[in-house]
Amino acid sequence: MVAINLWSSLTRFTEGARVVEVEAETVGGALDRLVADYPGLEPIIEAGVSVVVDGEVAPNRHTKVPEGAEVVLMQRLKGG
Amino acid sequence: MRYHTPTTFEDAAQLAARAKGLTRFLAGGTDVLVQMRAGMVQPDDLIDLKKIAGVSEITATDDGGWRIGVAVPGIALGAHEGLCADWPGVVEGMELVGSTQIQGRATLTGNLCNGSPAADSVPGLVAAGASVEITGPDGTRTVPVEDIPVSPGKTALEAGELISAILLPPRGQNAGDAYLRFIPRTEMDIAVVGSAVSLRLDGDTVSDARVALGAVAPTVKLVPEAAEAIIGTTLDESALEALAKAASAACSPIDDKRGTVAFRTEVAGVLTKRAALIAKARAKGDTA
Amino acid sequence: MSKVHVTTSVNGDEVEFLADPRETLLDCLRDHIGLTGSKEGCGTGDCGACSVTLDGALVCSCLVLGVEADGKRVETIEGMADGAELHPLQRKFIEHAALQCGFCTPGILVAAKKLLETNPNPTEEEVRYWLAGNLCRCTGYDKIIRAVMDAAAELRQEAA
Amino acid sequence: MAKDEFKEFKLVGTRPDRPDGLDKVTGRARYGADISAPGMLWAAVLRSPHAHARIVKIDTSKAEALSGVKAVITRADFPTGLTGEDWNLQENTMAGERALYDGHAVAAVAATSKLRAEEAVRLIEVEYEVLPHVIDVDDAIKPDAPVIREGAADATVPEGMPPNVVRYMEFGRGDVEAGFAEADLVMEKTYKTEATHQGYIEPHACMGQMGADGKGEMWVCTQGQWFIRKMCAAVLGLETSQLRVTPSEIGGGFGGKTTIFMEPLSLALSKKAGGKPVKLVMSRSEVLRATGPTASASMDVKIGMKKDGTITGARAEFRMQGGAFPGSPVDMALYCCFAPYKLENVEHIGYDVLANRPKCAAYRAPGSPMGAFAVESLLDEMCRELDVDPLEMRLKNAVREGDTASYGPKYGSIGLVETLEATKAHPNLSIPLGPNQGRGIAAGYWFNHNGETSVSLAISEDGTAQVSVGTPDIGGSRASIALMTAETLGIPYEDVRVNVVETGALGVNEPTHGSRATFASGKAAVVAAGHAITEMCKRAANEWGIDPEAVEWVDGAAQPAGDNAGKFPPMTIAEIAGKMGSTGGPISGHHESVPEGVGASFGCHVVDVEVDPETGRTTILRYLVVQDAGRAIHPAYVEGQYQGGAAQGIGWALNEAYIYGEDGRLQNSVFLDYRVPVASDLPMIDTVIVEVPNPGHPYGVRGVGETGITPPLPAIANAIQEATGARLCDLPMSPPKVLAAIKAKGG
Repeated sequence: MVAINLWSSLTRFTEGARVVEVEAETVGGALDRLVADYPGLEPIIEAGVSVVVDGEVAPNRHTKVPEGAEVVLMQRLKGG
Repeated sequence: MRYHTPTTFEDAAQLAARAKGLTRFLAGGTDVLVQMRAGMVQPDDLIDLKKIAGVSEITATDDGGWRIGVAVPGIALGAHEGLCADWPGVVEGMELVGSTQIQGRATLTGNLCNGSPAADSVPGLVAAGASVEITGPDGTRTVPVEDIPVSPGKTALEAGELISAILLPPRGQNAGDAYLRFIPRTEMDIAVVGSAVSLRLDGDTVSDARVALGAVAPTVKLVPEAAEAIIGTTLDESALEALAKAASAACSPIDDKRGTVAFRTEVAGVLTKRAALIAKARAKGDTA
Repeated sequence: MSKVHVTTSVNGDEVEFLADPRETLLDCLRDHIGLTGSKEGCGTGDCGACSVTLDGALVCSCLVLGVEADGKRVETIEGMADGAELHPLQRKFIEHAALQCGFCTPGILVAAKKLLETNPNPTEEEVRYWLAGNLCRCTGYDKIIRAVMDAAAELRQEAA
Repeated sequence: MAKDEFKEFKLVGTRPDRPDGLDKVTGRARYGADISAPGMLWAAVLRSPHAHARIVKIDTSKAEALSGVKAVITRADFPTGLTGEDWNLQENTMAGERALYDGHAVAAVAATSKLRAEEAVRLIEVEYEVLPHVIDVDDAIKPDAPVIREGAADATVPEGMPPNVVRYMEFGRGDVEAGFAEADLVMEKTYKTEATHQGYIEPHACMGQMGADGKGEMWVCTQGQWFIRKMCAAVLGLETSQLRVTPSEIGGGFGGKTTIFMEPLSLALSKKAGGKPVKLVMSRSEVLRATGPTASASMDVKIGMKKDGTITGARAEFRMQGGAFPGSPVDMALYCCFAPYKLENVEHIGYDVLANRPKCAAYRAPGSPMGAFAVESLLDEMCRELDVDPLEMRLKNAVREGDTASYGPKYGSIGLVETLEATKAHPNLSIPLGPNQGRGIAAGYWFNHNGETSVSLAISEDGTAQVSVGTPDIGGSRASIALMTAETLGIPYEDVRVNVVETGALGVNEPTHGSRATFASGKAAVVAAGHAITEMCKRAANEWGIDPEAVEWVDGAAQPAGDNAGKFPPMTIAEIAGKMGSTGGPISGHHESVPEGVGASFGCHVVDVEVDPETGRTTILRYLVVQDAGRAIHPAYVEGQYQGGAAQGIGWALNEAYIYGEDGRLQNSVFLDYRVPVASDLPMIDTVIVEVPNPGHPYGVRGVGETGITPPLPAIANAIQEATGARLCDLPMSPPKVLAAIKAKGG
């Protein structure tokens, strides 16, 4: 199981939970699971999010999520 | 657009008088070209004055004053020792117009004819008691500089008339002038407030003075009340306060992108005090 | 709208072109004679990227009409190096990393050259005020000022 | 400060001449507007004079009848049915039913000359029905504000929010109220910042060519040629691969050239004009009115602090408008605003709001300067109130490796403490100040970014190397990439040529943005060089008849790895390359990835100002930038980034702002009144490059381009308070505002 930290305005779609647990081994798997469990999140994840695994922005969907890793969902990061 | 290069002011006046559409005169071009580029002005006839003999010259007049050609750029004013010695306030006003590059082109006459209340060179000319020679289809006339601007962007020149020279009076002894402006940056801005003071000393006492303000009214403004506040004084603290008060009281500015009413009114007083002190120091022989 | 035949000298070469009287000298340099080193950053004389000298006077070529150049001498960035040998200012700009994007660089070099011809030993403040009409958005001016001061020192040494 | 293992480099850390220097000091370098082609037409654009208006009718017949006019287009010439950001881009490129801001494009013309195109634009007649408009973010968020667009809100916006709120977020951790209860001092204030423009000196320029067969070419000044390709294709309904985009040299971007504004117009005009190339160059006024400035912000911040300076709780609620489209960087502002501080209790709330202004674009650390202005200003006031040294307060609360960031994730290796210590040690801090002078300190943060990256490297027959990168060189990245490549290959810097290539030459690259060029393209070039080295070792091994594993690469040559491998003299890169045709063919290296290991960069600035108490004018006396670069590959260009960021921040703090009239029109669309700093406004800008190497990069690089614009806004506000006693909470701190603040406090 992986615990995913959401930004709290997303709790409207997760029955109030700020941290949700999903079964996943990769970033992509975790996102797919999230959408499956909480369909309200789909447009937000579709629009683009950054997934931070143990402090590092995951470069792609195949990035491994180790058991017990810290996973934080953030709005997509870019720059000037 | 037709481009003309007359060789006399009379021809230039005739061209302008005959032109049917929109006419503009070209000397330095630093305002006209910007307006053309922005699409604000699309002249049908553009009359370049730079082929007229003498327009790029600064000459001493018989009475001890100066005659400045309409195409003399700022950089040439600053390089003229005699003019700088007599009228440093007039020269520094012109030198504040734009960058080094603008100084290579921009002229006193153009700055005056643009009709902006914020024109940096105009308060100094007004404080100096300068006048302009105007050539029209019916001959020439001479008019004080303060009578040229009538409202923002408008001058007292009639159709077919153009300025053919700027005339500075003789400076005389124990006199000095100065111009200060306020801008948010150190360069490249339009004055938020401008203030020029010209004065003469009798010993340590101000015997004669003229004060002119820019950017605080629809036109550059001669402020006799401000001059009266310092005539007969030694520019002591209370005279300076009275000067600042009179300058501020003469302001009727607007709120705009460059400054507020309150700011312009306040700073007009501050700058006038500072300009008066510089003018006094110059009258006493300080060349800075 | 008839065009005007203009004969002028650009970087020492006699050049002829036909100009619409509304076209600026900058337009003519860039579009008629292919000298694109002078840049248009504003078109209003506020940025200095189009700086050239006209009969020796430093001007913004966006504020000069092409027809006004008739019979005059124009010097642009393209004429600054002596063949393959760079002007000391050009060399010092590279050495001091005084450019980032490089777009303002031609205008600044032309303006700085005129400064050093006018005043071979400028103070930092004099350099800053002379170049106040040349906007640079990348560098914060620090390395530009250093490069100009260093080139001035080198030129003084050469002259001594 | 460099760690020992980084001291042995031959090239990394040196300051050679940049490879494109000669072109750029001689006027030869070709920028956007310098490109022309045979048969080329010129374009001009008609723009809305209204902030908000329904377009009732457009009559282009007179323009079309003008001799020399080859094409006139309106929105009717664009495909329909786009959604999401694609629709936003299309709508911003050319107005549809309504003009949404002053300067919004309404029609465009291509003609045989620039003057003719401008004449034709003046002949287009548009009938507008002027609608109510809203400019200020606090007005735009009111429930009864004019509605910019129905249905623009995304799923994050709860029911019942005001109509112009299009994105909403809240996040944080701990119990912020409990944090405030623990504090000895709790302060809360509201701050505002006005929109500013990136102000690159080169206006947007492109030349587009598009045939009836759907094949197109574009030459354009851009930070990202693949973004241009993708966005133009989306807006015009093209097949992406049929459009080839070649970047010119770029005259500054700072984020503003990461997207499209008028580029699709040149392609659409070209297609309508029978495939002739069409050049479109913006005027400065068009740049300021119709390209992306940054957002304007209204921000509430509340912080609790103990007497010893410990922060016990922090809350930020930011409202930002990014123009008539979603996309203000309110999220980034919130992420960055408390990032330097270790916080147990923190809460963030953000609103993205629409207003009748141009669509904002990224601007150097998007959002971060605004958030820093609010938070670093309030912290400074609290330090004054509690008599705590502002630098010590920052050290006490500073985040370190392993700490959880205010916005969620854990920090890897970071250099904030080292940066603050280096600041403390700098001599500028002990220079005595005179009357009306003040010193201000502030910290700042930017994440830095990785992004899609594809790089190719090829060894030439003479043993030199060429590197093809997809990130345009805005400020010297060719030099830094050449240094790292040469260091890796063991060859002279001059033997590497770095080319910025067109979209046909590499896989997709994100733009030069997010301070990523030297990090991401540099890292990929190093990996690609490694692949080439592996191949060259193999070629040598084959020549020698030994196992490739037994060959190592030292100083630009293959050599046997130890005596057991055999005794052969080193084989240089030139020798291997000279024979490559007969030893297996071309030798190259390639790498593509979204690189891991981005290193965040913290900075701390110290500014000394003098304020004229009679006019409110602020003079910058001294300025110090201290920032962690990870490792400075070419220190001169790192310093340049620090100095440039500081100068832009100084402009934003003191004088730059979008000024709108009551009619919603932009009043200062020229450089005369959009007041970027000029040379005489600034002092020399002192820099200290702190080097806490980023373990995620082979040479320790962190991005350095963006952090530097973040601290100046609050640092200057803090200095002005020390100089005058007056606290400015509303940017810009222009003389009228400073004078009014001095008078209000009775000074």
